[in-house]
Amino acid sequence: MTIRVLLFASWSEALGSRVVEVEVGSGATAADVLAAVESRAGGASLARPAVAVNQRIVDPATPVDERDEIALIPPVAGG
Amino acid sequence: MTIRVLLFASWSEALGSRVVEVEVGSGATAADVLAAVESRAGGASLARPAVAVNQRIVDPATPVDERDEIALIPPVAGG
Amino acid sequence: MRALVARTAIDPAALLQEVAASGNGATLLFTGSVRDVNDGRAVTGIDYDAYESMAAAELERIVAEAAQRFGTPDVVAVHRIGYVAVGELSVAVAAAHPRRAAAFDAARYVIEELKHRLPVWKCEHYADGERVWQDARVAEAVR
Amino acid sequence: MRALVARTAIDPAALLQEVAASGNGATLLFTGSVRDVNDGRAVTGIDYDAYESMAAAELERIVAEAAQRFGTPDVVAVHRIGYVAVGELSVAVAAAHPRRAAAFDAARYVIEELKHRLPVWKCEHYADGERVWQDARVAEAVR
Repeated sequence: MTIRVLLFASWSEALGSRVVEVEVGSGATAADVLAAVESRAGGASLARPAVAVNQRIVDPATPVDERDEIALIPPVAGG
Repeated sequence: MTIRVLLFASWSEALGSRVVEVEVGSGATAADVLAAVESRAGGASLARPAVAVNQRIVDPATPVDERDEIALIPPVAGG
Repeated sequence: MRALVARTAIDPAALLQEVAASGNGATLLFTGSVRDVNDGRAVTGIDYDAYESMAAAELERIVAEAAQRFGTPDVVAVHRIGYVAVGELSVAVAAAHPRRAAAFDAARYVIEELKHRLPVWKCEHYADGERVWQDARVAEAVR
Repeated sequence: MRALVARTAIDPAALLQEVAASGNGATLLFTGSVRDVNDGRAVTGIDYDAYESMAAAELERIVAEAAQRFGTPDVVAVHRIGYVAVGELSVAVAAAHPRRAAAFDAARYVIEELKHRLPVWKCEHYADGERVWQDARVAEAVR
């Protein structure tokens, strides 16, 4: 299935886009989606992000669906 | 000697003045000054004040002089 | 660094400007105002009496201590005296620092110290027309 | 109670007004601004990226938690995103309460939580023309 992934900060810059689409098998997890996006980033020096599904950070083992809103969340620093 | 004593808050109100003069013997202490002012206050319900000499709170045993600036400092509550 | 005991209204925006500096990432403003109710009684205002010269000197000492202890010159405090109506500011403290923890701590230090050290006294005025010196209430309480 | 993630300048006076209530004796305002130097480098501004919809929802949760935990509805927080020049405000929190300890604690809670939980990221712009995403610097640091 095709998963749209929202990107921010250094991840967005490294991939030159605010959103990428990756192909993963059915039953894929948040970790699988992250691995698929990482393979696109080449050797860029990027902090390992968490994955948010529908605006909540999830465990990497959480299954994902094409209808989910999925985003990579690098280490945050507001303020 | 004659000591001028500055009064504030309920003490000022009870004695009807911002300042009183009391007579004390030479060698009198802060405690003696306080006792002299208290005798003027009658039975008014007043919190026991500290005594400031030249704008610093002093020990009751501190000797006072007519040239000192002496004040009764009731329990404070700024803010 | 500035400390003031004044009879005029407090302008918090002016205090914020006063502590601004391009190296300060964090700014704290505390304001205290007269509440409409205290211990269950409807309050209309508070008359603040003060030993003005000593209060001004003590507030300066407190501000200087905060500046020294928390490492910033950008600390100001103003205490109003005289009659202050409900909702009006009686006290304001501003502190700025490169880091937020120190800005919080500096402002907190100033307000806690001034509550305990400033020779300032409150006479609460109530909606029913009565007024009570708060220093005398302490006397009642400890009897 | 209000939380906002916005691209427009922050007005601290408006926040103070928003938390004012006649029962609140204590009001706290925290503002964070872009410092001119960070880790020894001259900074000209910070570009804040955000996952806007999630950041807005998370900031609302944080404000609601503070209101509940410290017992006051009078808590507001605004985080600016986009480019913020040196000296401009990036974040502001106001909290008011009958008592000062709770006002301090509520404001502190909101700022600490948002620093750790808001999906917001900084790209520092330096005087020498370089710019660095701070989330990537974390990556360098943990290698």
